[in-house]
Amino acid sequence: MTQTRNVGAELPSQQFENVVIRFAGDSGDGMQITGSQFTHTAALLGNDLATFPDFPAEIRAPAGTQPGVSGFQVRFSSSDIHTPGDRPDVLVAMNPAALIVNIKDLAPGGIVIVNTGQFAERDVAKAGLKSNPMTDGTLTGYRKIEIDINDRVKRALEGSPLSPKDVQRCKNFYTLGLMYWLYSRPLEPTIAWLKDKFGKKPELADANIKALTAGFNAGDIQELFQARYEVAPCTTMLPGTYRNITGNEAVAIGLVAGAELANLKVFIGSYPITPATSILEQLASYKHYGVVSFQAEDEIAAICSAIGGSYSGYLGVTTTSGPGMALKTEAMGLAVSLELPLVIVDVQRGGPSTGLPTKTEQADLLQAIFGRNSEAPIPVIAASTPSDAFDCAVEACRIAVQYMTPVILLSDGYIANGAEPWRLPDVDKLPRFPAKFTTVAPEGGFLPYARDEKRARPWVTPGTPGLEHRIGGLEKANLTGHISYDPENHEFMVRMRAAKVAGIRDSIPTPSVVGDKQGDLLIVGWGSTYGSIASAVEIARGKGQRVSRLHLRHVWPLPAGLDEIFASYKAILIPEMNLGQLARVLRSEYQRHEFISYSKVQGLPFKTFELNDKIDALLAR
Amino acid sequence: MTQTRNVGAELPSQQFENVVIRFAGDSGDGMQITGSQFTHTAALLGNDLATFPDFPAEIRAPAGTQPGVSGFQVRFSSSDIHTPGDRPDVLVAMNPAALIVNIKDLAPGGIVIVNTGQFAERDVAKAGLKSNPMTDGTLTGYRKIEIDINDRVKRALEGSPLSPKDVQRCKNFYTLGLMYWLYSRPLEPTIAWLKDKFGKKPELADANIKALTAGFNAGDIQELFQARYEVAPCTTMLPGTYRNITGNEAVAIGLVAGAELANLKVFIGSYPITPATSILEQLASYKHYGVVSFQAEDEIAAICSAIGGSYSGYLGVTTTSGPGMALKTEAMGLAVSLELPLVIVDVQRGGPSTGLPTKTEQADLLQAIFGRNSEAPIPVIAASTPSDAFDCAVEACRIAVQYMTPVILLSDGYIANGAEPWRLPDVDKLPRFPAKFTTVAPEGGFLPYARDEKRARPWVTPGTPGLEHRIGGLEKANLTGHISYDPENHEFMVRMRAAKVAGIRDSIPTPSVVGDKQGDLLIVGWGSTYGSIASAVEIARGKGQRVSRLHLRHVWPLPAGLDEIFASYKAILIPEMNLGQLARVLRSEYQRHEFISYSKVQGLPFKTFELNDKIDALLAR
Amino acid sequence: MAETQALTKKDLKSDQDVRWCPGCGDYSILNSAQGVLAGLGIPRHQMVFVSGIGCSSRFPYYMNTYGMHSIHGRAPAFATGIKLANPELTVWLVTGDGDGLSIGGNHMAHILRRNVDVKILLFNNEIYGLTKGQYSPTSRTGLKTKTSPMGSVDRPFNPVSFALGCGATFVARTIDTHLKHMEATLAAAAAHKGSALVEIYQNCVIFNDGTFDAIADKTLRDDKTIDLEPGKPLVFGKGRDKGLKVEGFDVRMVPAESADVWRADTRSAGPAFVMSQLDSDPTMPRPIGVFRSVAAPIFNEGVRAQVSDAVARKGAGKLRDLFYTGDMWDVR
Amino acid sequence: MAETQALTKKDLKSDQDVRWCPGCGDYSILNSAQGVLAGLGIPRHQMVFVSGIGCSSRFPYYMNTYGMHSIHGRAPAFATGIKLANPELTVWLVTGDGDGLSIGGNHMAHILRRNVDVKILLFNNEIYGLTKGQYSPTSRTGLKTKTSPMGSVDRPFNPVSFALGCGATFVARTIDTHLKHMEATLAAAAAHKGSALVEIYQNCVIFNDGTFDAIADKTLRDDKTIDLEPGKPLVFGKGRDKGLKVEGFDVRMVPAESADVWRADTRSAGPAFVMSQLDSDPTMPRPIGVFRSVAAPIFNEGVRAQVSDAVARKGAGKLRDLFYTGDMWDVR
Ligand SMILES: Cc1ncc(C[n+]2csc(CCOP(=O)(O)OP(=O)(O)O)c2C)c(N)n1
Ligand SMILES: Cc1ncc(C[n+]2csc(CCOP(=O)(O)OP(=O)(O)O)c2C)c(N)n1
Ligand code: SF4
Ligand code: SF4
Ligand SMILES: [Mg+2]
Ligand SMILES: [Mg+2]
Repeated sequence: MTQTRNVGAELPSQQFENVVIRFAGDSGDGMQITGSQFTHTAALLGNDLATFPDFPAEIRAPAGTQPGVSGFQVRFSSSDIHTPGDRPDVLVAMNPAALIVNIKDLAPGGIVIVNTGQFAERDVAKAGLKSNPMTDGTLTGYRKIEIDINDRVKRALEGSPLSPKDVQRCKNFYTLGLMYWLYSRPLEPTIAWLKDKFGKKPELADANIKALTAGFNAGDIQELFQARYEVAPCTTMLPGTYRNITGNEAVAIGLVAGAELANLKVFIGSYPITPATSILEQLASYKHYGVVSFQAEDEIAAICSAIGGSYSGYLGVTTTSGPGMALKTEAMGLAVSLELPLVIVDVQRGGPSTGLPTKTEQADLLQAIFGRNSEAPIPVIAASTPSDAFDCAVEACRIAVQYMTPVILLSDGYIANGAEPWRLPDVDKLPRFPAKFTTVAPEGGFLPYARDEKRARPWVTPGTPGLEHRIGGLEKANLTGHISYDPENHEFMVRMRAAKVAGIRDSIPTPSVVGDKQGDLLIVGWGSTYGSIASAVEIARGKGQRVSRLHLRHVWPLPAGLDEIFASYKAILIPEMNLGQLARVLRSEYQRHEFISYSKVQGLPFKTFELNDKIDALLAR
Repeated sequence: MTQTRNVGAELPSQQFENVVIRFAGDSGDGMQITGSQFTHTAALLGNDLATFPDFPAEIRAPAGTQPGVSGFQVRFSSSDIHTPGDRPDVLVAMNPAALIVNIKDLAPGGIVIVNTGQFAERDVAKAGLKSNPMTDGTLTGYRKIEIDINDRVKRALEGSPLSPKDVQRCKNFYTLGLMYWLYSRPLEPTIAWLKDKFGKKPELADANIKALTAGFNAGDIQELFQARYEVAPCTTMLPGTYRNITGNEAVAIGLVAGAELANLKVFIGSYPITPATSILEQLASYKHYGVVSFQAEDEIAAICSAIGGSYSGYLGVTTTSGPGMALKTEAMGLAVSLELPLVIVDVQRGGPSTGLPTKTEQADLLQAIFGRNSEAPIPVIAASTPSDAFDCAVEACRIAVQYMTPVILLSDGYIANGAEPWRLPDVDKLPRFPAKFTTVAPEGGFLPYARDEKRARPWVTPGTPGLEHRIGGLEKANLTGHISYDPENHEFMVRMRAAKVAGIRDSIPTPSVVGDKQGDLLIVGWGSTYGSIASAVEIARGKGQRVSRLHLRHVWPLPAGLDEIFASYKAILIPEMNLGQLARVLRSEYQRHEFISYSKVQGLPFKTFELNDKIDALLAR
Repeated sequence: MAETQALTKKDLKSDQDVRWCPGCGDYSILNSAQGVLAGLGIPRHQMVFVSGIGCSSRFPYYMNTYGMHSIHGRAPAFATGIKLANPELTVWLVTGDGDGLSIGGNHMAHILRRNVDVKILLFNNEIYGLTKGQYSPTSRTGLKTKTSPMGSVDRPFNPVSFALGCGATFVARTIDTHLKHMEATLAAAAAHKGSALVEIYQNCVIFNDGTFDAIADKTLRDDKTIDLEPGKPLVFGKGRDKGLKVEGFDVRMVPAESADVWRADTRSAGPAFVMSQLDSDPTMPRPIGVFRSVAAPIFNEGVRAQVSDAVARKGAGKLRDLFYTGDMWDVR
Repeated sequence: MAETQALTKKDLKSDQDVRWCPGCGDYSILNSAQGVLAGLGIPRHQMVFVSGIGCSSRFPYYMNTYGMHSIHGRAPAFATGIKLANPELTVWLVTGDGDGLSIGGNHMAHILRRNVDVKILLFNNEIYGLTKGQYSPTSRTGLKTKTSPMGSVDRPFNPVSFALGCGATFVARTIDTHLKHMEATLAAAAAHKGSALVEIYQNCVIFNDGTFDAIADKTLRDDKTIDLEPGKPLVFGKGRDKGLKVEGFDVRMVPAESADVWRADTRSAGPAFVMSQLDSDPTMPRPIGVFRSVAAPIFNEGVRAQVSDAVARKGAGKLRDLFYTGDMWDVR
């Protein structure tokens, strides 16, 4: 029974512009795979998409409990979209815990598909509930579809060589098959994926394919639906070849690409930490790209080894999240003093301290810009979406190499784990910025702290004959780099380092405004608020509101031209997932403008409607 | 020959309001002792005073070289003074290196006393000089007094049981004696000190006393002077008992006092680092005050142990400087999350990185306020003078205990090593702020994250029966303190922590303005720029300029009332030994005012004249 | 309100749900620790559990005592502060191979060197559990994980050798599935005065399942391990027929009758170290039990004694004396 | 420009003035190192000296090679990065007892564990020199310093035991004033493939003068030390008449004729550790020389081999393949 049947052909087919589905189940239920397979198929069909995986707390909680719930939200669309959607239209709930944790997010009138096979009294109790949400009114106002998926999978896989436990593991593919039917999607991509994935265990591939097909073919369930749905391909996507990419993948690939564009190889020194770990993991698998990866004993050793790697002529990279970032502070100061290239990736998460390790936040901005002892300027750039993280990683490499400086690249948990289609770049069209190693002393002698037109000092790696010299963290005499305690030299060097970083501004464009060049409101964003802001501004403009937006990639130094742009709007709104950190920076830099800060610090991205409400309120002032 | 004679009695006696002397010699020459003895005697005579020791690089450089020069500047005065003086009136130079390093600072027409016994060709060469500064014009424009101190000491101590090397070690006391004569000071205090210090080695005490007296009595030298000088006691000093105190001593004493005022004992976990080390050293000697001191393996262990100490009911304290501060970043975040009292002392030094370890700077301000991952608010206060460091340490303890929060106390190298007279407080008049330990569950049950009117949570130490509970760095549910990943709770807690720290403002006074309540210029300072600003404003006002000043002790949160004050001046000037860090904070907080930043980043305090020049320029605009 | 009755295991269970993966070795350790602690005659409020970050480091939440879940690798420093400030407390520290030997290796080394009176449980699962399966400093060379796709090239630490190298005064090893042995070992640690490190072989069912099976499996462990019991002969095997004997610099397998008697309290930590090095010899049984247990000055006692001495000698410091000292002068 | 002629000591002196205190033991170490390095046949530009912070850590400035004076305690991490990125370089690391065993103890432990091919000189003066005299993790219990006015209550690390506990493949000890021995020891370290730790007893004339006199004094050292020379009998004394022999778990003093032959390359690090523990026995000579020297896989080689293997097996990665992979689709 791995053939699809044309069940429900009699049902009317409804067109939707976009749909949001959330798969929710126990950590062991495979919801992340279900979600990503659905995403993958939608991508192949040409939908635009955005996803939002929501992991449970780090430890696998006991099965069936609320802390053990794992969710994956996917939005697929026939038009351009920027967020995974404020509220799911469809919720798939594999057990009571999944239902109760997620139901409050479901759009009014939305469909909730419930696996009744997991709703025994015991299951309700495990979820910590007093009453069964199926019957206690929890689902009032929603369209409830009840299916005993446990039983159906069992029956679909009767005679399978798998153990009953393993049979039950196929539940997620049954569910996926059902959703494929509902949204008129083909099974082939997932079947191909299963065959590939379980190449060495064909009985597992078989079972999952059977479950998938059974879900697709389950005529009796489908009677419960009043229609099948279709979401046409997105026609506004730029032509090109696409693949889905998460932010962490994009950073990893971007770093390899950035290094190659500089004629370098990546040296990554890192220490695992949620949600940054997979960048290290991915780079560790790129050894054939010449990547040298080093899992250090801690974050301090990680960054120090990366500085050592740069000193030896690699592009040193270190990746981490907030608490690890804190630990790297001292070594960043040394990198500033040594003036060597270095890319520091901070995938922000909820804090302070250990905080909410699996949740997103944007609250490391001030730390990134100002959080070091003494005057230790470091440029900071921030990725706004998963695919943008690729461009930002390349840009970080460019700045690091051209300016001989550490660079901080900010991402966050939302970007790291979220996926979106990435239009693959044409390798030959990427800008190159080859590293210039000094290998012979120039006329007049070699000076380790001489500077080029970008104020960058020469990069000389050990092993270069005749240019032996010593560098360190004590203040250096201008040009010679010898230790110097001279007061005027110190001031000169402090200002030189500041000027070098400020000078990066000359190499970055003024960000463009989306919307009118003047108006009632400008929304200024940075980082992963991008999607919510873009959606909200589209909606606002659709309503005729004179709202524009501008998104900052370079948060330090800030690009030129902002002051003039800001002057063209009656009000400026800064939504941030922190208590107003960019707003603070902008206030101090552009004192003549008022910046209205709008904060949300919940470990979650802004909902589009939240921003639209704010916009409405501001314009009504 | 240990009797003073009335040599030079025939010379006229000139009165000076204040005098600045700089003793300079090789590291081994004992200039720090000479300077502090002179200071001590001046204090006993009732002069106001200020000192500025200037150490060489950390390692003892080879004798006679420029990097080995050690200096001690003392200013003593019959009127209120705030700085050790821009330029010495008298320079004592024990060798060519000391002469060349310091001569450029000497006031035009100033006296330079040179130990010719150390000016052989060899000595000149050791100092890295091509020609002898005694004869090559270096001293043109100064009054040069030549004395072969080496020889004079040798002769004065003829027959002493000391080795010739040890005899030469008495040179500094010979020099001191001479200066005592010149400024009409008594020898007794120093003789008493020597007797005490060398109690177990009377031959050393004897020799030094002989040298001291010989210097005082050396009639032939004294003929070289045209007058003796007198600096009358300072009459404007508040009545009371005084002693000299350095900033680091004041912090150590202040912490013990602050703890006692809270009915606590100090637990200090620290790791040595210049220029903070002596706070740990001093506290280690206060064991009879119940101080538990722990020299940890590094700065991280230091702060963590201090947090542990607070958890167990001590007042946890950790002391460090820039690079060590950087290392403590992660643990500070935990302290914010745990909401336990903790005092973190950062004695700032030149940076970035290892930088200029023995020089001063004010560039850790932004790090202190903003340099942590996520929203981790910590109040910051800054000492402005050595004696003010005492009050600030007490205030830091008050805030930590009353608000259950880590507090950062900023000092710097200039305050740490500089000394000034400290008017001893009346113990009974010091404000008390007893810590409240919760020992029984209140009505309704114990809630570790309930709050009092200051938003402080209860302090319960392990060992309290019945209140067992767990705390940690993961986000906590309001009230119960259990782990919580709930989005709204997170936002609530983030805002609660911010509100708690912002609320400290309610317990601090609006700083008072010195000068007119409105005018052309307000100078706003923080930290060790105090003395220079106070002097400059006095001078400016003396010239009739409408300049006032305001000094911030609480730099975060900022006190109430500033906005109104700022509005009363045509311009606001912020002098800082950094690139404008307070100015940045003020700009973002008080957007409607213009703040003119004036930076000096040379590892040295502002000279008064530099500020006056700046004031003149601004008022001339 | 002080608890006077003896505690039961249940008294030590907190109200929080235990959230380790089903089958995780951490459960049995928690259970054993609760049992052993209940029997110590110490009231709950005098106990503090301190941990870093990792699956294992969630431990304090499950103990109905005082507890601090601190930051990654730093638990020894917190524990030191806690114990110095209140030496009356019974302080236990829970850590993992990553927390305690990777990022926290230095603090571990120093707490052992100083001999702070803290009991340390090192859950060694040879993997980073909480971050989902990267190799750790105790992972075997060649282990393939997400960060070592071609196999780890790191040489692992031997935690027992490491602790001995730091001068630890009590070092033991036990196995999560060997309940009786674990309880005896934890009890011995609890009885020790000074730092006590117990390495616990702990199975991570998710990311490193079965890594200790070859020695810890119930059917094998009698033959594959040797229990170091101070004062008892070095005998092992199902039939307790085999023994170990030290000859020159070598340890040899001998009939049980010829086995040496184990001593864990020699001046030199050499014997314990020699035993710990058997780990790398596949022909030898893996030593578990008490490698070392020796009396030495206790850090917290030394520190507090100086405070008391100073008070005794100088009198309890008065604030006035703190201010009014040295060279003073009066201005009127 | 490559230097083809043999180097002289002078070639290795940089143009910077050496700024240690007159009489500091660091001078002779610098001198010996320059001598040994000059003789290695390695061109200057292939040498890198890395250090942390401390008096000792100023070392790189005085070497006319490449050098990095990094931050306190972290030199092993920098050195690891340098060596991994360019395995051709000869990397030496200079550290102190504070830099290398206090703040930097963990990095020290891990570089030794991994066996990164870096030569490490640990200047042990049992004090923090640069910060002007506080006790260090190797200071003897009871030492009075500014931070331990009543005497330190810390138990000191034994750096050799520590290194052995970390699994170090080469561990040796020498003395600043024993020039011949120092040069031989540094040469042995240089010849070792993998991490080599040399503890050097170094006199700090200012803050801890004479701390090693009782064993290092020229008139005493023949009787108070024993030189561990691999392959040679464990003999010592002015008349080379005394020897050491291992019996069971004990080491005994015996006539030279009965002395054991020293082996530093046994499978187990036990023998080396046993020797290191003699330090705490005042009746025994203090071992210097080579405690351990054993071949083991070298970390940097392992890491680089995986890179080469990956390239060999998959072909050198092309950017296009990095992008165009996995599930792609076209939009037209
Ligand atoms: C400063 C910091 N770095 C990294 C992490 C991420 N992290 C959490 S636990 C852990 C390792 C856990 O391994 P282990 O100590 O062996 O504990 P287990 O989970 O295996 O019990 C890491 C790397 C963190 N929380 N904090
Ligand atoms: C992060 C940091 N903490 C502290 C210091 C201060 N510090 C510099 S060197 C040193 C200890 C030096 O001792 P050691 O390593 O034994 O070197 P020695 O001076 O004795 O050669 C300390 C504590 C620093 N520079 N950086
Ligand atoms: S991941 Fe491993 S160590 Fe962590 S709870 Fe699960 S089984 Fe236990
Ligand atoms: S302080 Fe000690 S270690 Fe440092 S240079 Fe001077 S003598 Fe050498
Ligand atoms: Mg582990
Ligand atoms: Mg030292």
